[in-house]
Amino acid sequence: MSEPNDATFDIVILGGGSGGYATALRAAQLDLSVALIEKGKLGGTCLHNGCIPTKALLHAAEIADQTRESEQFGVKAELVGVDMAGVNSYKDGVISRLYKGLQGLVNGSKNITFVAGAGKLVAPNTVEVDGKRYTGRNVVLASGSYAKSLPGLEIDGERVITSDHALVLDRVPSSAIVLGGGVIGVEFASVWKSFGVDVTIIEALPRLVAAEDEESSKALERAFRKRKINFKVGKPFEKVEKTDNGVKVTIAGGETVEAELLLVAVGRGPNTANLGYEEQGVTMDRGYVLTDERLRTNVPNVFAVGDIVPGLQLAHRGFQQGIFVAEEIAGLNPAVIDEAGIPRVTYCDPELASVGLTEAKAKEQYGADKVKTYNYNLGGNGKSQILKTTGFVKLVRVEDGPVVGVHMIGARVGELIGEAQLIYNWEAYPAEVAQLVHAHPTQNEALGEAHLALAGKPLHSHA
Amino acid sequence: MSEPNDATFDIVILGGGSGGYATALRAAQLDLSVALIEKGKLGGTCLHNGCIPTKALLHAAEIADQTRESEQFGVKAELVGVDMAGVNSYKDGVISRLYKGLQGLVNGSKNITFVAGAGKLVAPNTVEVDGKRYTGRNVVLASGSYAKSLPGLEIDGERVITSDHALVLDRVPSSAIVLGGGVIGVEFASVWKSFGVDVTIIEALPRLVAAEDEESSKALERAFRKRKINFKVGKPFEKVEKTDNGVKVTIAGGETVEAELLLVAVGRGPNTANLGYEEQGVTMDRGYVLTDERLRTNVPNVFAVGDIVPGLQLAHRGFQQGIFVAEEIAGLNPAVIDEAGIPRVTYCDPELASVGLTEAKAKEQYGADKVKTYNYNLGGNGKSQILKTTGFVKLVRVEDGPVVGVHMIGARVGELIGEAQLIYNWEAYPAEVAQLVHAHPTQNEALGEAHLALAGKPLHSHA
Amino acid sequence: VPTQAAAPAAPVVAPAPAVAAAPATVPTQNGRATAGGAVLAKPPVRKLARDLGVDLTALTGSGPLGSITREDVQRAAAGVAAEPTPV
Ligand SMILES: Cc1cc2nc3c(=O)[nH]c(=O)nc-3n(C[C@H](O)[C@H](O)[C@H](O)COP(=O)(O)OP(=O)(O)OC[C@H]3O[C@@H](n4cnc5c(N)ncnc54)[C@H](O)[C@@H]3O)c2cc1C
Ligand SMILES: Cc1cc2nc3c(=O)[nH]c(=O)nc-3n(C[C@H](O)[C@H](O)[C@H](O)COP(=O)(O)OP(=O)(O)OC[C@H]3O[C@@H](n4cnc5c(N)ncnc54)[C@H](O)[C@@H]3O)c2cc1C
Repeated sequence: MSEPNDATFDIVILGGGSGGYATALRAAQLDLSVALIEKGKLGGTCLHNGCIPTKALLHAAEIADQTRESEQFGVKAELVGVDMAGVNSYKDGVISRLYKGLQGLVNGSKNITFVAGAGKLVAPNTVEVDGKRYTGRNVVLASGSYAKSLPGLEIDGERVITSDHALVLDRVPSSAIVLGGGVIGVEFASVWKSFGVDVTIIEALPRLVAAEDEESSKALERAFRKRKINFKVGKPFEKVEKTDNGVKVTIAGGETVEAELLLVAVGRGPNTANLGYEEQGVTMDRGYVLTDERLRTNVPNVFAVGDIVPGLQLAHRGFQQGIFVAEEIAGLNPAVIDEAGIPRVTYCDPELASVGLTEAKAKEQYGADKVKTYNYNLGGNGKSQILKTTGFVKLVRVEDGPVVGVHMIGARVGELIGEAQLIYNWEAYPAEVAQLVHAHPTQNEALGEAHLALAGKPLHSHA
Repeated sequence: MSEPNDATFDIVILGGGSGGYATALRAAQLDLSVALIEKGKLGGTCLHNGCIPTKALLHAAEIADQTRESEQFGVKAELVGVDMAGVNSYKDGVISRLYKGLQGLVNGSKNITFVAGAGKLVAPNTVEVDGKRYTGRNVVLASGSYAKSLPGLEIDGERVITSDHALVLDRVPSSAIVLGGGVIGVEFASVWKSFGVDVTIIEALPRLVAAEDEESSKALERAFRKRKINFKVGKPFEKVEKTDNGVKVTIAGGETVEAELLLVAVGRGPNTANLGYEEQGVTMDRGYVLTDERLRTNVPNVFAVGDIVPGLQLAHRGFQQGIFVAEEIAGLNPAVIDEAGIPRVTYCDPELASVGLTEAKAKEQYGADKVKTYNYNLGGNGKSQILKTTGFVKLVRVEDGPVVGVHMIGARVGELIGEAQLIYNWEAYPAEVAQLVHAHPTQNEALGEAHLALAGKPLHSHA
Repeated sequence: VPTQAAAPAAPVVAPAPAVAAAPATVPTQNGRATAGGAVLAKPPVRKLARDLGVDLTALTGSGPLGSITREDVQRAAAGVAAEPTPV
């Protein structure tokens, strides 16, 4: 079967996104030979159509807002307008610099063979690309995800679009409907509002960012209301019709909303169709690849990482899983990843950040009477006052036990999640954090204050 | 001796700044009775003339810069100018809100008696205020610090000023000389430059922020050069003369610099003269109050906290010491504070943040061959690219041992110090942090990447 | 206003010698002996123990104030791993 131009590797990786390239880089460090197969661009969704471009837009949005509100800080400035060509070239510049860096890392490794082209699993240990077969002692499936739609909701890329289209829009629409109040939906709603768009979010679940702690959702809704971002929660979508100037969306109950365009942000589905996974006997569930906690599929030596594995769809989860799988294959026996310990940040304004369990989940797990919470209001935090932001740091702990959840909302709180991540994953007790008085005046002081309070010794707050 | 209107407390605290009020609040929680004596405003230097107002100015400066550079991000805006009346009212608004909150905490405690007036130690256990004596089973000295000058350098409050005057300036000067390249000096230089002032820093030591790791100083100097903030290091001040429009400063070697005003930022001296400390037998050194590591002076039951105790002059050190002393007096036997574990942030643009030992200090302590460092360049960090900032995260570790120093520079890195503080104080190993892949795309990811690299498994960088 | 004479008698008063004799045997609130009965180990060490499947409460610490060190955990883990592990 082996043809002259076929090749064998320690690992063959199908997909060069966050999960795939992290696997490749770590494996190469461990001196394993790798074939990394990518049909689009190395870096995948996150770098080209996800994390990076959205955060560039959000930063441009922050700048627009700060300019608009600069007088509150004594700075006289006039916002002339948002120039989408300029925004896009800024965004593309960021992507291309990071893309170059990533290409350098992959191409600079003698252990990685980068294969450009669409691959298909043709045997449990073999991926074929353009007629050439790449055989691995191990195979890692990392083909990522795509923007889903709903039945009867057709994406035309013009008036009914997904994040892929929204990221390359060459104009600022006058109005937009965002279908879906999850992470991607609220981020786009936030950007557009800052750019001057009249935005309405439609969400079927009873609250925005429903995966977050309920208090975070409430606070985000309050903040969005203040920003005049419209939203309708608990309202399933019924249909969309084209109008002369855009779209008309009908929601449960018959209410309609009109706008220039409709962004469909109802989640991402696994990109696994027609890739040979089922044919080779990989157990799947609704398109997702099932694995055990060591990321092994049911087929020996076939692993899966990233968005195709049920769970959080986050780039750094892909990184962590990729590193894990490389180390597993190398025999390093890495520790199993605690999914709840993966930090979650939503970069809208205000930002949301969390790690560990929500209050509800903690009560379910430990019993309602065993769970204590503390909510430190950013009103008492000097730096937050300086930024003129509101919000909180909420801690969830087990009585006489460690902190099992941290939930934050407010401008820039995403950067505080690193500390919270250590606290959760290292099972720190409030008193252990409280002992270390935080730098004044920072926002991370709020995290310190919350722990002081929960440890029974509040400094700038009441117990 | 006890007159009818004299009173006795568990603790009498002289000074209501960061150190004093933290002592009071914690003691009150522990059900100790407290007299808190303050001649000026509760909150002291930090709230009224230090941390808070400077950071408000720095935020206004950030807004001015972002507006000026908004086109790089696709946002068309015009910076009309900085309106100092507006800046000052913003700054005063922040102070007054926090002041109110703090007053509420102090006045809301039944265990704290707030005494307005200037106190003097008239017996080892007694402070007198306006003829009334407050006796404590314990006394805590917390009288803080003042802006120092140099011999022959007279502060007139007009052209030769200290930070106290600079914080209430009602105009943007056209040019300024900042004498001193320490924390306070570089923060003002940074603000003024952003406000359009032509600034020159004069520093006698061979580098700016000389207490920081040498690489941080070098990076700050590079950034300041790019911002066209002039500075002369290794140049002791010789004299200042008034000119028609301002001042002329002569530095070692005879070189002169002229500007509209001179800010003297050569450090802060302990505010301990004529307060009765020496008379009551407290051992002093050049005005500082000496204590052991449990913050006890040589006089039984007399403690000292904050800027009058030799060491870092930082508000949160005052908080931590105040909490310590209250707990010590209450018999809780708190753990001794590791001074190196107190985080340090300099809020100029770019920000500096550090905790633990510098590379030089670590080599001194552990031997040059036992110390390993890693410098992760923010060029590889997506969020930093989005912010268009440069800088690094530098780690210092003991070979096969924990991280003993973290040094960072770049926009907004001050907020990353909370995580670094846990890492240093909890003696974490690089691999233990590396295991927890950080949220993408954040700046705190850079801290994660640096630990990945130091643990021998770099992700977005070379080893 | 002032004091309840019965206020918790401000304890400790042995005029501390300038260089306080470090109370080497008294556990402090150093994140080692934490309130709430946490085991005597710094947080990262606790995480290491969890990753390696070591029960901290079963160990005797060899570190300062009887705290459990990484070495203690690794030694215990090695003992565990000596048993045949299914691969
Ligand atoms: C708008 C948006 C914003 C986001 N923001 C964030 C954020 O801020 N933070 C965060 O953590 N996550 C964010 N995400 C999620 C993040 O992008 C994903 O979790 C991450 O990209 C998943 O990595 P992956 O490797 O599983 O898949 P992908 O990144 O999708 O990579 C899969 C790769 O496989 C390739 N591929 C697929 N099929 C084949 C084939 N047959 N042959 C060869 N190659 C193939 C694809 O071309 C692609 O490059 C965002 C996503 C979106 C859409
Ligand atoms: C411009 C500037 C910027 C700064 N920025 C920061 C920063 O960003 N972060 C940081 O951590 N630190 C910063 N600091 C340092 C910080 O302000 C000090 O470390 C902190 O205030 C020290 O607290 P303290 O309680 O020792 O003294 P102080 O805050 O000075 O308080 C002492 C108090 O005692 C009172 N007092 C003095 N004598 C008497 C008396 N006889 N009777 C009654 N009351 C008396 C004073 O009125 C004062 O209120 C800054 C300082 C300055 C000057």
